[in-house]
Amino acid sequence: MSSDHDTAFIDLRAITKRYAGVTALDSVDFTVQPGEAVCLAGENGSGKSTLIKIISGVEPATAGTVQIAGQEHVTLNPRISAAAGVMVIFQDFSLFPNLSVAENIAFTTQLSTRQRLFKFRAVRDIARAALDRIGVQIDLDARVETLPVAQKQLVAICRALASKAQLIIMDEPTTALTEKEVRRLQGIIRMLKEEGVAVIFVSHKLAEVLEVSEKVVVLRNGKKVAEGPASEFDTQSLTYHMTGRDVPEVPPSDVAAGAQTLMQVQGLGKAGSFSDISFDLRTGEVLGITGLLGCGRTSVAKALFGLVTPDAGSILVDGSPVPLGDPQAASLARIGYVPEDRLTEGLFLSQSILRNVAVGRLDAHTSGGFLDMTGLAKEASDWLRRLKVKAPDVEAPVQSLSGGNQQRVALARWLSRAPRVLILNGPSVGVDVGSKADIHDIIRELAREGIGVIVISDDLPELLATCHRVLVMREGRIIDALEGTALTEDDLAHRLAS
Amino acid sequence: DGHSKDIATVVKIAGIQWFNRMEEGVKKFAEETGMNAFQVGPAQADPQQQVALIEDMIAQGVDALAVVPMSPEALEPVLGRAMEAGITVITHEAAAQQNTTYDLEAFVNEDFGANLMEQLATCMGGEGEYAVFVGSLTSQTHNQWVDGAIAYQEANYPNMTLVGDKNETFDDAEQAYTKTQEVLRAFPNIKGMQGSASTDVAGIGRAIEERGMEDATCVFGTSLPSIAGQYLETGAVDGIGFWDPAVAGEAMNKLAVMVMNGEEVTDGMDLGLPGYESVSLDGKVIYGQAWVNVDAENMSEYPF
Amino acid sequence: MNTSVKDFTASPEFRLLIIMVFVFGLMSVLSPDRFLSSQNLTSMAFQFPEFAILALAMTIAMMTGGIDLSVVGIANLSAVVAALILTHFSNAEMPAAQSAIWLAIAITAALCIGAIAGLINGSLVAFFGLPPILATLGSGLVFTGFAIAMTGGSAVMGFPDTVALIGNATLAGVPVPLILFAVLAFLLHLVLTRTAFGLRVTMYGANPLAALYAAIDINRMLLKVYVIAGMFASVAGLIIMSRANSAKADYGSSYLLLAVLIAVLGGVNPYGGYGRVIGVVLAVLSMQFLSSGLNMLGVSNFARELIWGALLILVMVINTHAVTALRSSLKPPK
Amino acid sequence: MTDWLPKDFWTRNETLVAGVIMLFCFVATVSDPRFLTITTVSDLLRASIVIGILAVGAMLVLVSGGIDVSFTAIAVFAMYSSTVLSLTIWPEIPWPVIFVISVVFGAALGAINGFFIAFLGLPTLIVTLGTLSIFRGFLLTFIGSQRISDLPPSMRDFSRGVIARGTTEAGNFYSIPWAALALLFVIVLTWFILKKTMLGRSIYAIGGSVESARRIGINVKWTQFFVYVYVGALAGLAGIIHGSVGRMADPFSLVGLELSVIAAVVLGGARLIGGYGTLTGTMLGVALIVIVQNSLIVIGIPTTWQSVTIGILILLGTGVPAYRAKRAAAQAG
Ligand SMILES: Nc1ncnc2c1ncn2[C@@H]1O[C@H](COP(=O)(O)OP(=O)(O)OP(=O)(O)O)[C@@H](O)[C@H]1O
Ligand SMILES: Nc1ncnc2c1ncn2[C@@H]1O[C@H](COP(=O)(O)OP(=O)(O)OP(=O)(O)O)[C@@H](O)[C@H]1O
Ligand SMILES: O[C@@H]1[C@H](O)[C@H](O)CO[C@@H]1O
Ligand SMILES: [Mg+2]
Ligand SMILES: [Mg+2]
Repeated sequence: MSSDHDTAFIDLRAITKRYAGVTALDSVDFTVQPGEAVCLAGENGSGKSTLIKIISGVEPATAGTVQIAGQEHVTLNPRISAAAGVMVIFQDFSLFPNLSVAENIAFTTQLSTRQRLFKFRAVRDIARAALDRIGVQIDLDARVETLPVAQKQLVAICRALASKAQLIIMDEPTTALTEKEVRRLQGIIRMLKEEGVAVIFVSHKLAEVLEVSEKVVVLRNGKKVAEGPASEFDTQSLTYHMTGRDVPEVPPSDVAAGAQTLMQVQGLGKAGSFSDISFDLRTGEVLGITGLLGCGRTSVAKALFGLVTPDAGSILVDGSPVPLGDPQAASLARIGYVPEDRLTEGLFLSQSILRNVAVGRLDAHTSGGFLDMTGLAKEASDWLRRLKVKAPDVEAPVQSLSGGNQQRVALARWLSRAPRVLILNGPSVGVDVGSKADIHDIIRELAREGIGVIVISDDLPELLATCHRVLVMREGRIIDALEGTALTEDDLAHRLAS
Repeated sequence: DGHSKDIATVVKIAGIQWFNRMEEGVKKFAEETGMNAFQVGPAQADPQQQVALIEDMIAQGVDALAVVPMSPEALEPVLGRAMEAGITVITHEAAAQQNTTYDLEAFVNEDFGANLMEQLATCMGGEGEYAVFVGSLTSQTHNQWVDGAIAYQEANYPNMTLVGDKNETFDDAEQAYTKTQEVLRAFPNIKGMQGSASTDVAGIGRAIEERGMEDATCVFGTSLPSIAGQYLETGAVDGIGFWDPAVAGEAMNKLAVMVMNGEEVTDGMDLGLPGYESVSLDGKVIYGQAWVNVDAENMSEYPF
Repeated sequence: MNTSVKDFTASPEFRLLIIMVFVFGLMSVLSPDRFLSSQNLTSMAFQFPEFAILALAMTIAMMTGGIDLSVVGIANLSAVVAALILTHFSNAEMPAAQSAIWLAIAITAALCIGAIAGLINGSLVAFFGLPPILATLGSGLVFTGFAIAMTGGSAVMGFPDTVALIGNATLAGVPVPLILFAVLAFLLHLVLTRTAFGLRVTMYGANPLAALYAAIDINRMLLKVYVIAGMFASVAGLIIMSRANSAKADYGSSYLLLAVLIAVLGGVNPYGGYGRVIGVVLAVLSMQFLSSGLNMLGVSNFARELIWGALLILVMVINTHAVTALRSSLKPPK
Repeated sequence: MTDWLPKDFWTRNETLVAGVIMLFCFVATVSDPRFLTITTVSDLLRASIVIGILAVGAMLVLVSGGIDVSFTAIAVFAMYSSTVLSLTIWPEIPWPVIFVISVVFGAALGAINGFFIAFLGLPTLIVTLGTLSIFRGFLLTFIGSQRISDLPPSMRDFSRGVIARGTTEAGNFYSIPWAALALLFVIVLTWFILKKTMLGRSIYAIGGSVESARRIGINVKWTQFFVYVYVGALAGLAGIIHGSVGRMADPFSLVGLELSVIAAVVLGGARLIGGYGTLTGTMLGVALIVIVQNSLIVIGIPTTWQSVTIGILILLGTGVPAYRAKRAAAQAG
């Protein structure tokens, strides 16, 4: 134990962080050795990001001491922390969309050397060196906004490398990545470790976490509840520590034999994005769509809901065609869509929980031009209750809820419209393990009620836990349809990667 | 102070020398009589802002208003409301005003316009193109001057031609400057310009100086030495005419008190102020009789 | 139990109410005989509706996270069109009934101009994707420009006497402009709080992307928003026209920023998603009491401008600090 | 073949605006050959100086992700109060001293904006809307509301001072005032700050993403503060030039111009969301507005259509890229 502290690059002791009313961290000890990969696990709101903010100097601790590279820091700010070699890759990468790749990579370095003048040549050299180090090629002059997600992440990593990081912290780096990119990332992490760079890795995806980490630290409600070598943990024990209970997943029961065809998608295509997409969906069926980043699955989902206008093909619900490229028409045909990004696409964060649900049912509760406010509120509350949304006050802004509860609110909005087809894009992205299982329960329950559900996800266990059938996409086409016994994790992974 | 009255002088626009000079007259009146006489004006020469100001004065409960309307017609409703509220209204430069107790004019306006034209024509040698400027197409005196001038030119100087419409400047030297540039672009052979608002010749003069056309052009108009002096010096402006706004301001206030005291205004009476020693009365309109013409030679005699 | 009362006392509107009462009280104490005189009270009631209605127009645009910088342009264009109709087709000698018909036609034309202008703004924002601030800045110049082109930049005047009634008459002792304002404010309040459209406007303002994903017909909603703003602006234009007994392309130019200022002071979030008509009304009244009171005290108009600006920033400081306090008492967004 | 052109050359606002300017000049020259003379150029240059300096400031604020509507009030405040100060304490004051005073006043007022925005974190539009009223109200209430035309003589000297003046053989008169050098100076200085200093790059970075900037340790508050102080100083300079050249300290002038200046900047490609904006674009935007304001009459459009024309240009200039972006977004799905 004491030797841990002697050699540690990061040494936090008895860190407590209180926000008005919330104790985000409660006397947490935390060490990271040079070259060590530490996995920080925990449910939503358990304090992971807060811990990172304290290490990186974004927020001060309420109590406790912070030592970086053997030096105690009473006051810390991002600049000091960076100078000491701590680099954070935030979930959103925190890049500058309007600046070039070179500038994005070299900016931090330039800042830390306290340059007053901006040396164009030096900046390019630094950036090129960083890119070379992980062996990727990206146009140095390209504006970052024009890059695809995976490349943005590489730029963020290069930025950390360029500023001679001793510790790279990645806050949920994989939520936007698919299996293949995750593997590449794991490769980079291994390389960094070899070079003596430590890594802290925050993730909800348990399997990938265990694969690269030496040490696992589990937080729950701001307290450290478990710590040990990664080899001593498996998915199940991690889940247990994170939630304080075991969360078993049951696979879905079969689709009823007499189930009718609900939705027919025929030859749907859009130049540059997807083509020749055809499938049927039966009542009570859960259909998965998976594929690598940029394979077109989100575009297809959006097309089904009218957010993207296809150039070819047709969509029929109950045999009648749905006008393409028109979300109102889609929703009239009782297609619902719960988008991937809750915070920007799914919810009205500053608005009340109630309104977030009610907004789907305004017309139904309008008479004589005016809204029946009580009817609207009653219906929305009913749905919140049915989906077990834990909210002290339905008039509170939805941003006050945890991730899992937020996702339920988004679901409630569509369920209150009694959809026939419900499209769920990444239904459990950024949701903690406990809520995730609940959401999977809800999906199975919906199917039993006869709704046709489409789940878009690259979380293979999730697909297995919810889907009757899974379509695999690559380069805008459906390349496989797996069903029944063919539907195993290994098989899916194989099809995806091949 | 039972007999002290609140008298608001509401002018077209605040802060230009013309009305600053008028304010001196108002203040002098206040000092000499002990009345609460003061002057206000909007930031821009804009009938609507003037309406709002008069509304403020009604709300304050003033006893009398002395108004120099930007556009008399626009003020009719609000002046009507003022009179209904028992406020005495005196106007200036608005002979056609309906809702007024008396209107005061410094002189017969058409004659003043002709006088400016006579000087302009002489300077231009009786020939060439000229343009005219007014503060607003709805400012009554400005139109009377310009119309008077044009009529005089047509009758006496057939070789002169008016080019373009009346240029509106809203008593703003900057706008006069812009309008002059337009005139210079559209009519490169222009030789003469006549301004009406006191700020007109300042804007014209600046444009003329920038183009180095001081000697090639003749510029006359209503203004004050304090406004036009620097351009009279260089010859960018050749001559101005005016009546003393301070005296006009004082005269309006004096009239207002007379009316409130129930004194009668009669034809030929002496208001006791220079230029208004023997006014003539035509209906509700009172005329004085004096203007001065000023050029680079004699401008120092009028230190305002 | 009393959450709604508590909510109200914590709301920006409550602070405004306090400010308004305070200003009213202060002015009544400082100049009791004048400020509370009936002359002043009616005068105030005549004065504020024109810009207050523009502030209402601004409010609805701001609720969507937009802004309408063209309201004054629309007001003037509408007024100029109405004025041209009136001066061309009716005259003082005309029988009253006939001139009333022309007045009705002129008013209708003005409202149509407002609606069309709003439709143009809405289309620029909805279909062409222009940021509202630029769309309405540009269109405002165009509307003003048309008014200039139609009039040569001069004031149009020479109306039948009936025109003066809109802005200068009273109905049962209440000034007509005040009645118009009250009606429009109440309508807007109903629309924003009690209709599906109003709720959508708020939700869209809170998060436009989420509104798209919630299958809200955004384009139609935006068109309606700007049409309403445009028509409100026309009403304001007609009142201005009547009170100035003339119409001109650049009347009320000082009202534009004033309208924005009042809306923001009234608690409307300029980034959208929050705003209540009651707040705007309180802001208008505070402004008017303040400005009349200062007028009574003989303070120059320019000082009022100073005080308005200071008030705006003060309220913002208070509101944002309230917001941070509120935020830390809740679980924050990720 | 066109490798030396930036990749997005043909889709940039700068290109569009330059194209419109050339088209305008072409049409104008065809309708009136006198248009393309040094007289016109010197007229236009003169008309661009004050707007140009103000526009550089407005651009900088847009780049930093804010918006400033108070700079006209700052300009007129700095100009008027420095003039009044000079007239009361030292009427024989040399003009460079008045200029410095005005710039310092401007910077001080800018610092007030900066304080509320950078340190109290208030929204820029609201703050500057408020300070627009405050600065102007304070000026008119406490400093003066009279238009002063008997300026300190040195200001008159400045306005009469020319770098070049003369008549070409063809008989075209031209004069290039000293003030043109001020615009040049502002452009060069701003170019240096934006392109060659970390401070300048930080302004772009903040405009691109404040949160990211904060996270990598850019001193966001001081950078923002600097922006408003600098813009205030530019406004002070523009104001005093406006006063000198216009031969009048008019406390009512300039205010009301702010939105047109911002429009010119946006025409030149700066974006309201921050992070984008170039000096070239800004100058082109200013040139376009100034040309339209001054030369519409030459191509046979009456000046009463000026507003309509500028309005349409703004709608096109901002609408075309906006529409293109919207289409691109729809394409990408
Ligand atoms: N700025 C803040 N103000 C108040 N409370 C906060 C703040 N930031 C975090 N919290 C609270 O602190 C607790 C820990 O939050 P934190 O963001 O560290 O969780 P997390 O483990 O990163 O969750 P997630 O997996 O959702 O990212 C939560 O209850 C959160 O609501
Ligand atoms: N074949 C392709 N060629 C070029 N661009 C493509 C192709 N397929 C998809 N894209 C582009 O890649 C981006 C991502 O596409 P899309 O959202 O459909 O992928 P996705 O795999 O569903 O994404 P996610 O992993 O976020 O769910 C889009 O901008 C899309 O236009
Ligand atoms: O317009 C005003 C006066 O009314 C007068 O006509 C002289 O010029 C001023 O500017
Ligand atoms: Mg987190
Ligand atoms: Mg001359």
